[in-house]
Amino acid sequence: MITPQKINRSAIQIQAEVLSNKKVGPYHHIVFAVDKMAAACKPGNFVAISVGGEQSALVLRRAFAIYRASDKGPMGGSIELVVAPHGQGSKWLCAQNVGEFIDMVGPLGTSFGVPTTNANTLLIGGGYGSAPLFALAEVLKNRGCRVDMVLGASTAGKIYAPLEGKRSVSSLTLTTDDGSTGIHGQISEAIPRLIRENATEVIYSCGPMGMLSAISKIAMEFDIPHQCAVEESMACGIGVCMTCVVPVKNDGEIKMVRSCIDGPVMDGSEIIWDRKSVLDALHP
Amino acid sequence: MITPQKINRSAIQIQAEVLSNKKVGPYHHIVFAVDKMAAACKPGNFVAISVGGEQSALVLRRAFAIYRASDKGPMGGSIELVVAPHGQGSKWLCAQNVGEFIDMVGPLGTSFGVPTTNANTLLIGGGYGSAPLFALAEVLKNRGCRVDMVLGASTAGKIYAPLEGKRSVSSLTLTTDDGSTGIHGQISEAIPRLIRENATEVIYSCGPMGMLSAISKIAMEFDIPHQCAVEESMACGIGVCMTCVVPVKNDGEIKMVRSCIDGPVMDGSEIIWDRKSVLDALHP
Amino acid sequence: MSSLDFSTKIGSKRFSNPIFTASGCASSGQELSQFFPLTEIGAIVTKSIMTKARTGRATPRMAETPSGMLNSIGLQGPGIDAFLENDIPWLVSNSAKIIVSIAGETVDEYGVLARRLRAVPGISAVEVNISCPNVENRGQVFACHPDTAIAVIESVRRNIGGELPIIAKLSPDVTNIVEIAQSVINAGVDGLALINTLLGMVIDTNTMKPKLAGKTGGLSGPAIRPVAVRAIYQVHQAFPNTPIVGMGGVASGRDAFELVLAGASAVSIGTATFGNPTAVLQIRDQLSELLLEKGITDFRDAIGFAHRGV
Amino acid sequence: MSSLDFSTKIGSKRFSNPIFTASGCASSGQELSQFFPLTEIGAIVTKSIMTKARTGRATPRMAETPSGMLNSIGLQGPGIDAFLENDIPWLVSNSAKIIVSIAGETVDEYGVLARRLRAVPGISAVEVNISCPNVENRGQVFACHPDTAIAVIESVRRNIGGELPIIAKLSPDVTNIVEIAQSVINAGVDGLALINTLLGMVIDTNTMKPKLAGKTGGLSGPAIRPVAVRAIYQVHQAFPNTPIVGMGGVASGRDAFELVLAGASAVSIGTATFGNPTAVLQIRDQLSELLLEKGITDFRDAIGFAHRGV
Ligand SMILES: Cc1cc2nc3c(=O)[nH]c(=O)nc-3n(C[C@H](O)[C@H](O)[C@H](O)COP(=O)(O)OP(=O)(O)OC[C@H]3O[C@@H](n4cnc5c(N)ncnc54)[C@H](O)[C@@H]3O)c2cc1C
Ligand SMILES: Cc1cc2nc3c(=O)[nH]c(=O)nc-3n(C[C@H](O)[C@H](O)[C@H](O)COP(=O)(O)OP(=O)(O)OC[C@H]3O[C@@H](n4cnc5c(N)ncnc54)[C@H](O)[C@@H]3O)c2cc1C
Ligand SMILES: Cc1cc2nc3c(=O)[nH]c(=O)nc-3n(C[C@H](O)[C@H](O)[C@H](O)COP(=O)(O)O)c2cc1C
Ligand SMILES: Cc1cc2nc3c(=O)[nH]c(=O)nc-3n(C[C@H](O)[C@H](O)[C@H](O)COP(=O)(O)O)c2cc1C
Ligand code: FES
Ligand code: FES
Repeated sequence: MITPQKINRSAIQIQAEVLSNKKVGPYHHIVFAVDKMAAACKPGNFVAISVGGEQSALVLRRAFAIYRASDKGPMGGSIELVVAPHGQGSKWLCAQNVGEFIDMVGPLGTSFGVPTTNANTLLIGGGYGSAPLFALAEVLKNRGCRVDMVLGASTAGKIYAPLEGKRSVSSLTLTTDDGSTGIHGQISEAIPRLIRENATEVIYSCGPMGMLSAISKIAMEFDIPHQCAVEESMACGIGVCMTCVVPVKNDGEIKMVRSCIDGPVMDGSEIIWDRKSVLDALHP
Repeated sequence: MITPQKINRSAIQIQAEVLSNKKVGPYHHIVFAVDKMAAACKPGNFVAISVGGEQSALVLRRAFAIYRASDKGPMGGSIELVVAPHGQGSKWLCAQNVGEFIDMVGPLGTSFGVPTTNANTLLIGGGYGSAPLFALAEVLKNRGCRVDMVLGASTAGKIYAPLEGKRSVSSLTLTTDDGSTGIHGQISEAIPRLIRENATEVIYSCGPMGMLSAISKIAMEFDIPHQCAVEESMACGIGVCMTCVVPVKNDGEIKMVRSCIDGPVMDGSEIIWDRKSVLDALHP
Repeated sequence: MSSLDFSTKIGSKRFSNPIFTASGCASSGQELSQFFPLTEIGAIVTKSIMTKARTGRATPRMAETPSGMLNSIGLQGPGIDAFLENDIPWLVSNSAKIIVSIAGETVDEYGVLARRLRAVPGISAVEVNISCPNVENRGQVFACHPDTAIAVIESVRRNIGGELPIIAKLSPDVTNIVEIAQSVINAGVDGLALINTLLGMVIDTNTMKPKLAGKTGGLSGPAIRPVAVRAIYQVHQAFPNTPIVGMGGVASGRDAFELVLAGASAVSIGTATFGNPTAVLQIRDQLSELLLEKGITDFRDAIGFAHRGV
Repeated sequence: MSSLDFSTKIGSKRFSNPIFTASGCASSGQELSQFFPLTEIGAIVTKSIMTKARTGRATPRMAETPSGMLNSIGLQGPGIDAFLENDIPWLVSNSAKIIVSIAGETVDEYGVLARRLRAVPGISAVEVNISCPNVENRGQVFACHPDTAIAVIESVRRNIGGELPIIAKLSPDVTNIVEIAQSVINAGVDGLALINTLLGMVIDTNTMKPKLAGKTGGLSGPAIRPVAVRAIYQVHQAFPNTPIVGMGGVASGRDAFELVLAGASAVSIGTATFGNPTAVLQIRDQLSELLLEKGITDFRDAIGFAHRGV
């Protein structure tokens, strides 16, 4: 449990200047000047961004996982995001030019827990879900951990795996649903073999909920800790609205915890992945 | 009356590129590439523009009087507007950069009627209301009319009177409420003298409703025709919503006519300017 | 690409496609015909007509609101005589499908209007507007109470004769819209129009007074779409066999599809036309594309789909 | 610049400024205190609390809509025991002004909650939420009918004792909100909170099913502001002496001013906080600036100003 005083204790609200905005495959890699905010960002944290401009009919912020943060650079502290132009908000963000100022709140949420010993780790990312894993890989590598990474997507072009990101990784496996690159099939099919081969001791994952659920099952079978970054629709991002909840086990009952405060990084074994059992419990 | 078939018969909907956008005093002078639309534009017509972009919470178009239209030029047909950054919509428009495309419908509404003989005309504009008068002055001049112009505003900086606009004018009088330039006082105070001095036979006006009302009274006293371009809040601009109505005399009764179709240029002597009498008649 | 049967039915009448104009948002069609032939749309629903010519409210009559607008036109119009003399013949000569919207100040006036329409050729349905919020007192909003709603519909039914479908247009500003729907269905309507505008107000913070001359006005536009979807869903759930003309904030084919999935057999476009004169056509085309993308080749299969299966 | 008396009163209680949080949009204050000290705002209105801990609805619990959002949280919360044990002491230790919102499934539960609050020090008022649309059946929306609304308020009044002001929070989803206001005023409330969310629905056109797990949800945000202004105006017109806590789509000082001019003695900020964690402070500052611009030096002179004069 996170104690009340600790809620988002380093979150601030800033006007962040767009320093760079580049299309990388189907994604946009966007760099923001965030000054002091950068120093507080940990792998797994996210930022919440106002979208649509002044006349906007979009009243809610959008959450984006922090891809990288560097607290010093030629422009001061900066953070980088990987954004998929999906609906109205993300398309607007991807269309912002260098020099525009963006209203940003962060860093928010929990970050990935890092093992105290030099464990063998497996990092699993789906689509833009790979974003927060590269910064994590670096931290793990510096701690002396072995870092294996597996990235999957529906098709080759949708795997986000920049060259510089691969530096911290001992092995990188790719999977695609259509077989256009790497292993043909769902990411979860490749995992058991990787766990065995690399003697994985901790799993970290980020991606669509279906993928996280499948990984959780495997982690359970292998009895390995699994930290996953979930993605639920968030209205506020700061813990006040209760829309972003994820069902977790609580003495045989269901407890809904806020993924923006008690997440996005959560213990995969605590989450109740089976939607039907949740619905049955809530509406008997 | 305008017969049904003639309603906005030359109006089209286009994506107009911003060719230039310059701040001129408190206004923005904006030029749009409008191709064939330009040829149909007459002095007094207006265009209706979508504002706020794709995520916009602003659902209604904004009307702008056409300042100038030229049907041939290096970029094909173009029109020019003079926009006061006032509220959300106009501020958005003033912030658009060269190269952006703007959704525009036009030309809309009635245009200024031009005398068949070479009459002495007085053109009266308040604030950005001077915009449509310069194109009118040119037409009148070409017809052999004498064109006197009087422009007023609260203060010197708010008078829109570009150099090239003055070419077609025999005399130009300025008035300001604060006396910062020209005659000190309201525009209407200066008019009787000008009518007498220039033997004015027709008055054209465009500006705030209060000013038009005052001019109408003077025109009535001098028994001179007065064509004024009114400005009522418009939801559709094309005659389907009935929000933009202006009360006119109709056999001793009140008739509400649409200023977007039967206006904006209307016969000043037909309009019922006294708001109280309208309210009394409508809500007895 | 497979082809789509885009036709729909309200009562006994067939319409070539389900996208209509909304009453009061397309006048009597002439102004829009400058932008496209009226035969392109399913039907034109005319501005609610009253027995006599009517001046309407003083200005200001409108205020923009976030993703919407308020209006208080107050049913300005030429009256039924001039309407039948000028507007209907023009629409007929332009081969438009016509739904005539009527509004009265009393139950009897609705009857009078219905009687005037019974012998008029070229009309496909009558929409009975019992839900205009822009009247002098709320008591005139007949759709606010089952008994007054029934009285109006019975008066129309008695007078209209024949098989002209009657559509009752309801207000969302009620505690229980299903109850009102129930009452007018019992009184014999062939369809429902959902929803009219919500009663709203804007105060001008400069003058510190209500912005509209009529103080309150009707709220329309995308802002109210979730209320429209909810109302249509509730009523279709209760009365799946009563066709609904849905409306309220539709500005795209996606939006129209949302209302159809909730239970609308046709969708009227109001405020969107103010922002875009060709909105009805664009929405029609986007909707047909969406249907085909979903593998739906008969429009009627989509009506109320959100109620079915898991 | 002259100074402003920004204080306001609800019943017997004074608040240093009229900008409050809205129930359910600020939890119990701890999360917002990361961004500013809670003493900066007039009061924190806590998320409606029930007798027992409550899991709330399944997800998805929200959908963005044009200039608004739908939510169906289903009153998730820790229950009154844990609330009194953890949240109230924390708020008191942070010197926050507290208005506790309560919600029950039955009339008796409201009474039980009121009794639990009567002896708790540090509370400034009780807001009785009888208008949450996110309940299993509409019958539970006590604010939909005068008799159920009265029953709840009487139960609270009987149990709360003392002089803790009672504020009844009403729903705009009724045919006649003035009638409901009348009934709870007769039952002895000290103030009204207007408005709760409107019942709405969004259908996901990809899945072709309702987007929210609970199907319907409550519509909030700027989209509904004209409905809030209208409701506040109507009720203040009828009962000028009953203080109103206004809310519904306020996102700027201008918006807050609009509700005050309509008749609100205080303004709660809900959805705007989701878009901007410091919205309440910005709105407070913008409002005080606007008041001074207008030459208003006593906030209370602005309340209901749109009703006065010409
Ligand atoms: C913790 C977290 C981290 C995220 N990280 C990234 C990232 O690194 N890169 C990235 O491209 N996107 C990320 N997202 C998704 C992002 O927040 C937006 O939801 C997504 O860009 C779609 O928003 P939109 O405005 O384009 O689409 P719309 O369809 O306009 O969105 C409508 C509403 O639905 C919500 N929504 C839609 N899709 C999703 C989704 N998949 N998950 C959650 N809410 C959704 C939106 O937030 C919004 O409130 C993340 C979401 C969360 C919760
Ligand atoms: C026929 C006509 C010609 C016009 N010509 C010009 C012009 O040449 N240059 C120019 O700067 N403006 C002109 N206007 C005013 C312009 O249409 C906008 O109303 C103005 O720019 C304010 O809009 P906004 O979005 O900035 O303000 P907002 O306050 O956001 O507007 C809100 C709503 O109120 C309406 N509104 C606000 N002020 C006015 C006003 N003075 N008159 C009518 N409606 C108003 C808006 O159209 C909009 O619907 C003209 C208006 C009309 C009707
Ligand atoms: C300016 C205006 C005038 C309207 N006039 C009428 C009318 O005369 N009769 C009627 O039944 N509805 C009238 N309506 C309501 C619309 O037909 C429609 O029900 C409502 O606007 C919701 O749809 P929308 O959001 O697409 O506009 C009017 C709406 C507007 C905006
Ligand atoms: C996510 C969410 C949760 C809410 N929970 C409650 C609640 O528990 N009790 C209550 O009385 N109102 C609740 N409301 C309603 C708000 O307090 C407020 O009345 C409404 O949202 C309108 O204000 P707004 O537009 O500023 O959000 C909730 C609103 C939202 C958006
Ligand atoms: S997004 Fe609001 S509580 Fe998590
Ligand atoms: S603006 Fe719609 S009729 Fe004139």
